[in-house]
Amino acid sequence: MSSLAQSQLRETFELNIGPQHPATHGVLRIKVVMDGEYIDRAEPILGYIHRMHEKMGENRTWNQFWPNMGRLDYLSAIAYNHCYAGLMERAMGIVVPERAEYIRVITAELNRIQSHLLGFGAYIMDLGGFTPLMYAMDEREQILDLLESVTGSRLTYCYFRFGGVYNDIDDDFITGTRAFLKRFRPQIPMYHKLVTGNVILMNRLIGVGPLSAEICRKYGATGPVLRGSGVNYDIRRNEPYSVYPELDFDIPVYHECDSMARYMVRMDEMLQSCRIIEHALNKLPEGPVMAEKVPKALKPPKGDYHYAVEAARGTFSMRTVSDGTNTSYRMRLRSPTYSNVSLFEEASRGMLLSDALAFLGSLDPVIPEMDR
Amino acid sequence: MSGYFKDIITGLKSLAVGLQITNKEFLTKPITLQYPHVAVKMTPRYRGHIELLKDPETGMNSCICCGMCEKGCPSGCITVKSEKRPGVKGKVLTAYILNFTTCSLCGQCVDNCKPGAIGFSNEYNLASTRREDYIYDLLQKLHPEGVPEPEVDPELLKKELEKQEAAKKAAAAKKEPAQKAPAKEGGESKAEEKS
Amino acid sequence: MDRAKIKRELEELAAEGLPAEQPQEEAPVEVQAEGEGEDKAKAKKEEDVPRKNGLIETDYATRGAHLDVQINPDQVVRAAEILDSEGMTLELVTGVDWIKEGQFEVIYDYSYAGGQLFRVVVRARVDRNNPDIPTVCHVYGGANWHERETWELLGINFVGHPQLEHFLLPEDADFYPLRKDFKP
Amino acid sequence: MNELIRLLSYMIGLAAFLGLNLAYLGWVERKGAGHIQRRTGPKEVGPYGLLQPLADGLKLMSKQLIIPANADRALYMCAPILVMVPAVLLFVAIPFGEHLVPREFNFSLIMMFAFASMGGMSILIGGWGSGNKYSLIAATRAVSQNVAYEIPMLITAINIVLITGSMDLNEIVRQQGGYIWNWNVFRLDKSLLMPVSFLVFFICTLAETNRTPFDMGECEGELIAGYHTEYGGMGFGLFMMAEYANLVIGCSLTTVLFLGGWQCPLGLFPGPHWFLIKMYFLIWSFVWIRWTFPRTTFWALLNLSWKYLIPFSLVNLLLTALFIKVF
Repeated sequence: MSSLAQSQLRETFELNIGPQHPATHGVLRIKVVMDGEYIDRAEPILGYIHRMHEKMGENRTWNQFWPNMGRLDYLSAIAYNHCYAGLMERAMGIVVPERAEYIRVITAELNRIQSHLLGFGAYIMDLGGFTPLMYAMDEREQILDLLESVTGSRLTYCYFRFGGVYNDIDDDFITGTRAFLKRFRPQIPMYHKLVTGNVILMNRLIGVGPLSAEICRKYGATGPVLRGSGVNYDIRRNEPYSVYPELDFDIPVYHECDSMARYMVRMDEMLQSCRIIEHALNKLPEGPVMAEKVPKALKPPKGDYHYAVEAARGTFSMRTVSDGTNTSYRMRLRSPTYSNVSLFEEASRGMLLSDALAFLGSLDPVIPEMDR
Repeated sequence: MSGYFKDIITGLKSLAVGLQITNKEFLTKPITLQYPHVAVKMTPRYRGHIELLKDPETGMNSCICCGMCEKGCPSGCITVKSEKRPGVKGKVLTAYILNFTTCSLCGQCVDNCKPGAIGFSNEYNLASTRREDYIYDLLQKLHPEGVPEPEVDPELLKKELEKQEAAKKAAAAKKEPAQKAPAKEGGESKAEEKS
Repeated sequence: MDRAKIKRELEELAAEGLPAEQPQEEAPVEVQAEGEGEDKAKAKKEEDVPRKNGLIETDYATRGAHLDVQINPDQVVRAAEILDSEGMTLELVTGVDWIKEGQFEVIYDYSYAGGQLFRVVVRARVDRNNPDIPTVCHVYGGANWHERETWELLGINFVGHPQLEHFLLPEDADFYPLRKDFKP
Repeated sequence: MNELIRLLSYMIGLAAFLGLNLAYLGWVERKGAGHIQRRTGPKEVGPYGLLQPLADGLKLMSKQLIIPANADRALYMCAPILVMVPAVLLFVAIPFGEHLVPREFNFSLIMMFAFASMGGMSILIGGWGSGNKYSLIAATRAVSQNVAYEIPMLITAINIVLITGSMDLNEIVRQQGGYIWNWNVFRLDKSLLMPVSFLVFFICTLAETNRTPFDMGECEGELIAGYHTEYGGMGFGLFMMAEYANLVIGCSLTTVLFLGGWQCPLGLFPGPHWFLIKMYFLIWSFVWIRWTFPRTTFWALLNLSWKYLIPFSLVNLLLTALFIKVF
């Protein structure tokens, strides 16, 4: 903290960042007490698009809850699909055919690239550079087209089913994905040249928003935020699900703990996702894409179940309490940015306004997922 | 001090690299599609709103009016109206109303449909300023020129009529102890039919 | 992180919280989910009476957690301290309304980010009419928002929480939507 | 009488030049941004979207003027007008060609700087008068930025005065006649650091006109739209137009001081066309820079000024003085 902010002779004022603000990517409101250009206290206020998905889970049958999974984190909906499918398969003991698992992984990783691309573009736009967003959007459109051709929707996917996926992928999708990977790989060095290497951006990101591994642990931060703080934690490796153990990829970890590290983790993850997709496409087995004998009306045995996946922003986990009927007794959705943003209040104390917004952008919040 | 000049030089170099890239992009052709003039072809799996499918053999829908789509819908946006017609096997669909304002395109109805009577349409130009425009009768959409009458099976019709009469007679027989006259009438009609 | 140590300490903690008059009957139960018969017996037992305090080793493959501890509400802070000292992360806090038994269950999910796969569930039951439970905010800063949300949606009062204010719901909300007797 | 006709024709000519520039620089910027970003930019209104500025202007003029309840009415209303005044006034001294100068006088360089500072004041008035915290923060940022960048700019201008021995802009251009190495930017015989000096002046112009990467006044990622957050309709339009007017003036001044104004690089056919070519090239580079770089922070901006620009310009001034004294 600067001596200016610490001085006794200070006059503070309140500034409302949001709910409608270009830097908050949605309807997040941050009540900031400012001391000149320094932040004295910043309190995020949520709930502007709270939809009570958890109550919906109690009132709908297990199958009817599917469309909700696409509407939490609209940017990485497939990972959320994956979590719900995994949760119920764990509860019901359904064995998923291998081909379906590979398709799940391929689509989920495409979705992750897409999410990181938008995160990258929107982050740079927060910092005032508009052009990288458009380049990222260009690549992202390719992914959306691919996913649309297999899932039928562009954003709020409802593609997975208990025991498999809705429909099989075809050769067009496979060749299209390979062509995309070939096209996309050289783009990342271009982004690094245009954006990461830029001296202006480096000044804005390096050393801004330091987050120690300890504060991440205390606040339950996960995903690129945690990996940018030097902790090698990724559900795909640490708590392997689906066919991730059979695929080659590395977990990018940076030890700088600043906004640049978090940004770099996302950039590197895109390349790793490319690797996963390529490997999965090579290993893609033949076979059915739906498990046989999945009951239409699911009634998982009594008890509570937990399942976690690595979504684009961190650990997404679901805990459900079943009472043996066809609806859940209690459905709890643990969304990653909820925990990631909860440390903003503590970490942003004494920061400059522009740094704080750069820091907030590096947490990559998606508001519907926080508010649920 | 050496760091000072190094910073300047690397900084300026990084800026020049960025300018080079944008210049290159400036000289390449734009990739945007001019939407109202050019439109993308939708993929076959695109999920528009649901639609009733035409059975290629009969030219009719194959809905059996079981109401599974209605039950399975998370947001309750489907209403299936059906009635029993004389001489037609099963129920006849009279209206299939989809309230698209609440539909979330999840596909549960399509999953649940045993006869495969519904599927996703490829329509995406659905903008409108009025809410009522989103309440579709899918049966009307399937047959815009007018819903054809289902074929009447004469044998079935005959059987049904017989059944009806039998039921009437049974009902009349029940009432017999109270009123005798109607029973007589019933008896007469039966005799007529037999002759 | 030392799995055995965590297990031992949590077991002791759960045993501590048992009422003194019936020590034999309610000794810490340790059921390993192996056979189907055992599971069924357990399920039946659970159906009849609410679960007693104690530690259960659950099967990760079917439940998604390794240890499942039920303790008294006043012990959750100690449990959090034990798990904190071993480097565990508090992943979420949530509550369940068991309206038939007249109780709320508060669930704490702990995970470990250091490499090993280890998930611990800590649960505590509070009276539905008087739902007070101490906060773990000062141990885990991240519990702040989770507890606030649980208070808001279920009405469980986290004693000592710095800021129990409306968060997701509108500021004038006087209902608890996740309670089972909530009628919109 | 002759003088009156001359004045009138200059007024009309300047107004036309200015109006055309203000309208079509917006178009150039949008089109340029579009092509840089793999898009096409405006294309629907008229051929190549050429009627777009007209449509924009009509839309802005037809909008309702809303004065916020918190605003200081008088200041709020006069700020957009005040910001336009110096922008238009400064064209008086710019030599478009050897004989195409609205008003040639001895201290035109000083006059340029004097009136340019008025822009900062009107931004402050607008930001303060809006009664909005974002506007106020942005206004204070913009003013301190303007002040910080005027120092290296003035010092660099003194260089030119030392080299040419005149404060008359037209005289400065005249002295850069002949071949390209006579332009001030390449006058290595007067000071070895002249190209650096040009760069310093260029960066200062970028900062003075409040453009990305130095648009602290309106950094929309942080402060919504900065000092013109509360302005709508033509109030906003005037701020917008003043930005482009300042852009034209900044580029004209850079052209005059460093790039030889209306002089031809080869010494052939000097005239206004050379001035326009050079000026528009500079303007294009501004657009290019804007759509390539992210925004700096306010502190990095002041650091740049005090740690890099001012020392360099001071060293350059000393060097020039030394060269002039020795050779």
